Amino acid sequence: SDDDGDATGTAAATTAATTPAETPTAPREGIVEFETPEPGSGRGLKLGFIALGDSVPFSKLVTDGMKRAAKAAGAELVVCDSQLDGQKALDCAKSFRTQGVEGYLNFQVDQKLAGAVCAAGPDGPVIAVDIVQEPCQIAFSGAANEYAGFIAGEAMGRFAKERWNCEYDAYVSLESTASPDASEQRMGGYRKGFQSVCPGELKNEKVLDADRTDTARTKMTDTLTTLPGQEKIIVVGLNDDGILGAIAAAKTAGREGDIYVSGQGADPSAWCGIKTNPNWIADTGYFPERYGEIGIPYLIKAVKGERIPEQLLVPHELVTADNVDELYSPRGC
Amino acid sequence: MTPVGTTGGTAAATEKPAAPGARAGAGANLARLPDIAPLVILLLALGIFFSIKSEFFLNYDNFLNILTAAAITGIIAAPATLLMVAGQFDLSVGSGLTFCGVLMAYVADKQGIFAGIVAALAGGVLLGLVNGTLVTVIGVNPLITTLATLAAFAGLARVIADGQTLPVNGFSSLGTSRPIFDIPLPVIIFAVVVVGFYVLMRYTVIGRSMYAIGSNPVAARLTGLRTGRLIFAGFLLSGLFVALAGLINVSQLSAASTQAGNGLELSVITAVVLGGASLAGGRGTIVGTLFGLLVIATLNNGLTLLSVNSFWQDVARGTLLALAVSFDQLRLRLTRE
Amino acid sequence: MTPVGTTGGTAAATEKPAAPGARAGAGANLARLPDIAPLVILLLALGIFFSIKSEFFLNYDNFLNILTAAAITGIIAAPATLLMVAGQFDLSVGSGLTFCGVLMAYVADKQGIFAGIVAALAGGVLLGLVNGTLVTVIGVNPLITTLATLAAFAGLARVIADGQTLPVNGFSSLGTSRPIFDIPLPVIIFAVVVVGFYVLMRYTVIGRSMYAIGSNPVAARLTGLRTGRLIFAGFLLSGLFVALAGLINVSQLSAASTQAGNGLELSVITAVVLGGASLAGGRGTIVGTLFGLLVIATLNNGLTLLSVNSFWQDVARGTLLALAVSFDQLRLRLTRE
Amino acid sequence: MAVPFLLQARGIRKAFGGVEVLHGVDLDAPGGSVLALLGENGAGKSTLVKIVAGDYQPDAGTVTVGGDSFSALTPLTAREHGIRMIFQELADAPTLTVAENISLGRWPKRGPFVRWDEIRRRAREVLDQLGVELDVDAPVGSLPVGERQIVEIARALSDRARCLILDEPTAALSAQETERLFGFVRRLREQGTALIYITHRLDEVFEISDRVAVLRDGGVALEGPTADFGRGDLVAAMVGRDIGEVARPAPPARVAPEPVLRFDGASVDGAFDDVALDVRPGEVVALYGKLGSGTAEVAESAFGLHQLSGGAIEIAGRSVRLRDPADAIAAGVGLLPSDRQREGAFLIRSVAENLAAPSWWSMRRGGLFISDRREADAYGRWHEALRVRSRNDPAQLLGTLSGGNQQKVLLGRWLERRSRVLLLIEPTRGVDVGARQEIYRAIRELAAGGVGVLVATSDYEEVVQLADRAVVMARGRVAARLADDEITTQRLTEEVGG
Ligand SMILES: Nc1ncnc2c1ncn2[C@@H]1O[C@H](COP(=O)(O)OP(=O)(O)OP(=O)(O)O)[C@@H](O)[C@H]1O
Ligand SMILES: Nc1ncnc2c1ncn2[C@@H]1O[C@H](COP(=O)(O)OP(=O)(O)OP(=O)(O)O)[C@@H](O)[C@H]1O
Ligand SMILES: [Mg+2]
Ligand SMILES: [Mg+2]
Repeated sequence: SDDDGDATGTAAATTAATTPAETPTAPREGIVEFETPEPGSGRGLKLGFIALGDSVPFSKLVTDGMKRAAKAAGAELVVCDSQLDGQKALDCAKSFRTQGVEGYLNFQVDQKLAGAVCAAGPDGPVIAVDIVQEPCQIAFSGAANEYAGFIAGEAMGRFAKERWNCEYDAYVSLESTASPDASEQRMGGYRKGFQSVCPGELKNEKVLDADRTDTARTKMTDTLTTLPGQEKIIVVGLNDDGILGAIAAAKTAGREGDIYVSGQGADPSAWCGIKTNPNWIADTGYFPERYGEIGIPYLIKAVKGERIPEQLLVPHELVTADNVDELYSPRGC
Repeated sequence: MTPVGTTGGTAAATEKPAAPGARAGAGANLARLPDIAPLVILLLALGIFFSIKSEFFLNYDNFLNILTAAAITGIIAAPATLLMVAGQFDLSVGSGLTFCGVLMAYVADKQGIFAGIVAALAGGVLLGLVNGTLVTVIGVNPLITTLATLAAFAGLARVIADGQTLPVNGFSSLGTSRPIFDIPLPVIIFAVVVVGFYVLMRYTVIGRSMYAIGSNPVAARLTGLRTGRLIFAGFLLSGLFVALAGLINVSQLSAASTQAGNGLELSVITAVVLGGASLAGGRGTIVGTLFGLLVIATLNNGLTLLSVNSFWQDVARGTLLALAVSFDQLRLRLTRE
Repeated sequence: MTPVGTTGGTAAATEKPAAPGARAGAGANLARLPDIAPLVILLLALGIFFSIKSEFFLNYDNFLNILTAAAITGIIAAPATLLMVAGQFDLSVGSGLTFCGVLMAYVADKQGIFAGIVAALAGGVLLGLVNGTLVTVIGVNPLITTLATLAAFAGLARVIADGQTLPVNGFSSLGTSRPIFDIPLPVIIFAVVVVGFYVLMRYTVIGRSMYAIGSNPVAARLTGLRTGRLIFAGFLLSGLFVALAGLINVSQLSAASTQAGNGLELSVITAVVLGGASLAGGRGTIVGTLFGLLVIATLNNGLTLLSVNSFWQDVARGTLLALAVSFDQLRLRLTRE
Repeated sequence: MAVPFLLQARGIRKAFGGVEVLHGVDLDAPGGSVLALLGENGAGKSTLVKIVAGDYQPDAGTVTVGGDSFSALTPLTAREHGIRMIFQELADAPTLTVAENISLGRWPKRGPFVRWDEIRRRAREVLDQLGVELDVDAPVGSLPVGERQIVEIARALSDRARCLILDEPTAALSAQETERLFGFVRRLREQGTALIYITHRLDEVFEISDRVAVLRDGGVALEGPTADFGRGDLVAAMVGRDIGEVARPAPPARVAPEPVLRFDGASVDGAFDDVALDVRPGEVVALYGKLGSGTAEVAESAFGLHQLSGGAIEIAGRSVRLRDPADAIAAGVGLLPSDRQREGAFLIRSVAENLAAPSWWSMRRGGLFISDRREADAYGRWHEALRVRSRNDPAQLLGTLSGGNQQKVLLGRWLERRSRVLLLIEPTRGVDVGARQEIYRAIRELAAGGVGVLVATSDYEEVVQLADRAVVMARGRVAARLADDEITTQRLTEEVGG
């Protein structure tokens, strides 16, 4: 029971996939620290990066971070945008082979297409970014989806408990059919985290296919109509874009105070909301701009023949009004 | 003599400008009402169906939801109808909306909201100028022209925003205020635009001229209409209203996303063509487009209210669209015989 | 007496079939070569530019990469050219590709690869039947028809796959084998399709009939051509080749994704129109479409080799498209005077 | 052929939008003879023959072709039964070549392949027989209307028709081309083909037909051997009254001395050279010449459609540079183009809009507004004056009017615009005898009101009946200037050259 029309997939957005062995109870396993690559460590190496689709803000931040890190390391980085299209990712992999790329990071949209992309790409180590790239990945880097969802869900649960003693009216989950795996892990993490504080069935749960701002706005507008008079609506989303849309819908309906939101990513577009909107309870920081500080140094190591860990997960942080200024620099709020 | 083939009814013929005896155009007063009749019936049928199925459908708020959802597409669909009547297209509306929104956010961040608004409008004018120049001065096919600007302006928008969603604060009233009867401002703007274009197309020289150009561009030139200028103006209008829609979108979301206009061109064309405009030019009305928009918005709204799975929503939308138009065709066929 | 308006050159006229003095059609043997000349020049210019800029461009492997990237779009663009020549469109190709791929994967999982292939082809035929029936039997506008099937079949594909990407094992040779000279099979298939459609459109009664229908459907009907049937056949062909492309896509990726065909319709139309086909029908050649495809694929490939940021790629693509066609128009204008 | 071919229509009825056009018409066209089908504009001639050719389905009645009876033919069954038709309006495929158009729909083939060599050979053959030189590989759309019409004729002649219908085939042909066409018609008649020939030119009727049928008020008003009737009989049957003999107009009452339009050694490359010519307010000047002699281009260049390569054009005493028609119209010039449907008509728009189009900018009120009412008034004025046969509904689509009536509406648009200079190219092509007189009368009245009229025509009768002065052109140059009594059929034919 979910909905939507344009599963255009553009915002497989702050996407991600299976982070095996990630359980809320042992959340920090496999998590590594960001590190600025050692200057010169990549000199003479030709590395590749298949970008998810730079039209997605999250992906663009990752791409830029990768470029920065490669430059700092002195490595040549060939970037190829797969534009959220498996077929294009395949073309990227072929082109890497033609260009003699020695190892690459792969942020290709669909983990089930990984086999073909792996086969077409050059020999050499592959590190998956946010989306599993079996069978050729030697390591997975990026989001710990379930964990990321869990910490925000838990924060939302604490809020609901303190404010209403868990007597909320509805639980709206903005998900994505375009990237089902990431969606399931992240939103599943939310549920578990929330239920770890407010146990039992979720009340009046609504699942919307709304991974883009505009779809989320339309869907949320209609959904609010089906929740007349309710003032304690929890809205959680697999990315901040959806949350922005939900807020816009509530604002247009004059019900801004009725929804309490939490998203994933802590994108720049969300900073002001987190800081100033009292109904924006918590977000999870993904630090896409710093992905390169994990991916590039480890890829360099791998190309040079060193062994690297199989899990290179991002140190997510819970972002709230209290710490948003420390973590980021919101302007003009 | 009457161009041959009136009774033909092979579809091939229906798109040709010369195909005569095809359904009456907007000019024929009496013929107009029946033209949108099937859309009205469809809309009523949808209304009844959804009212029975969902307690939330028949409700002032929900009615406003439907109109709000249609507003942005609608504001762009109005000049698009005018262009299609003149035998032109504008596929660049989606990326134009994105571009103008981003421009607004970018400039507003540095120079303030007002400068941002001016920048967005200038961006729309720029888009219109580029399209208009390519089509009327250079003579490039409008489809190619606007496919090219579709790509170029989407790219430019992303370059400006560096691919990010840009927040815009303190500019929410255009998109979210409800000045009278609790009606959101975008809906009021939409209504004004529809009325404006109704008058423009129906009662002004410009509107008439557009129909004439679309129905026979050579003849239009030979009756002294400045076809180039008028089409140019059509593209300018389109750009301007794209900018307006972009501003509303930014205001509603308090942010400018580089994805904002994705796929909008298809929604616009769907509404316009569903409303009875012909790709070959010379036919189409703003009222038809309005009903096209309403049918689509009602369908989306109702299916969401019923919590229909989004996959089935696509199937339902496609099937209904096909059925509605088929029904219309069959009706025409019957009444003609 | 010369038709008036010949010298006019207001763009408005250029798209109308009846516009006198418009450029010579594909049918004119001599006029044909110059028609694609600007595309050929553009392709050469791109080739030279990229060869200088990237050491990897001028290279057999890279050449094959370009052709492989063009293959799937190309296999669909061939029947699309035929349809456009007959004055028709098929916008449902993208979701058709997705649908056929998913059908293949779904059936193959239960009944084996062979059954899967049959299912995909049947899916393509079904799509063609639905489009063909709506357009030729019911008489619905082809744009609306295929917009409707675009939505419906995308939805159906997602329903069947339950929104998931379905893996397909043991079916990679169609997409990845390289039978001779290391040329990937899809490229060979693409070449065969191009040659086949070249012959079909140039030398067969069916091909010439399509030109006649697109050029003037009324005249075509009056000379006794079975316009309905021929257009129906065109849609069927389109469906069939969509299925073939879908199979290749599945084979290349060893999986069927519900996003596989997104936006394909625009790529196809861009290539066909860039290749010189007219939306009004009656003009267009498969050779033109081939060069349209190659220009786009080369541009994408070269820009990626140069690691140009994808936003600037969009800008470059749009600008180049506009420049190329403008240049062509200006050239025509000059040679005419 | 044991039984001679016979095409027979019985009790044909046809209505459009509730108005019955044919009330049960009977028609016989036996093999080996030419039947001339006459009638006023809108009498239903084209409708009747389109039913025979399978383009329209009749509401009642049967068509019997060589023994097989049909309640409705399709284009395909009609074709299979040997019926060929040359339509009043061009029905060609403009983007295809001349050769392909001539074989359109029945290209010679080997298996599924068309035989290009054979297509070209066939085309050259028919064109040779017709005595015209055309590039068989040129796209038809690039040819002038007259040549396109010839291609249409070539198509109908290129395979053995048992019944050939010609709907005003000579409207766009020169005298010479018409002669050749008649040669063909006679040859086909000898070969046993049944021919139906529709025309508004009565001399053609007497020259070519064996039998004649006149349609009026939805029925056959007169039918019989051509030899039994005189010109007056036919006219009377068509219009219901005698319209008298063709006469020269009275000399204009009042001609201003200053020309309103003046060509001063004007040239357009490839069209005409060094043309000098005056049109004064109050007079009608004919520009007479064969098709291709440059007469149309001269008129068109005064409408901004061709840029002069030499000389000058003056309007009302001022030298003007006309970049496009809008300039010309603003200067007070109106033009009735030669190819009505392609260059003049908005077929899918209403008759009122068609009539008002050039006047919209001066009809507007309060800025840009315009009302249906004012358009309808304008239509009302000229509908009457020009005797347009239609439903008298301003909202009727132009495309549903008969060809001749469309022409009247398009002429009316310049009358409404009150142009000071009217350029009329073949103004009565396809117009019936009665209406032709109406149009001439209207033109004379306009002139009398102070308008300068230039008529470019290839119809010498038109010159005789209409013009105060005539300029004869041949091969792009002025060959002679005639005034008043010098304008006779004989002089015109002489001056224009063999
Ligand atoms: N056919 C047309 N198409 C587009 N714009 C036009 C057209 N005719 C006029 N205009 C514009 O309208 C304005 C005024 O037109 P126009 O010169 O016809 O006015 P006018 O002098 O009042 O007309 P008239 O002399 O016919 O009464 C001009 O600026 C011109 O650009
Ligand atoms: N498709 C149509 N729809 C409506 N009315 C039509 C249509 N075709 C013809 N008519 C009407 O039928 C009548 C007869 O038209 P038709 O074309 O047969 O006349 P015609 O005798 O050929 O005239 P002309 O000499 O001008 O060619 C006209 O009044 C015309 O308006
Ligand atoms: Mg007629
Ligand atoms: Mg004026």
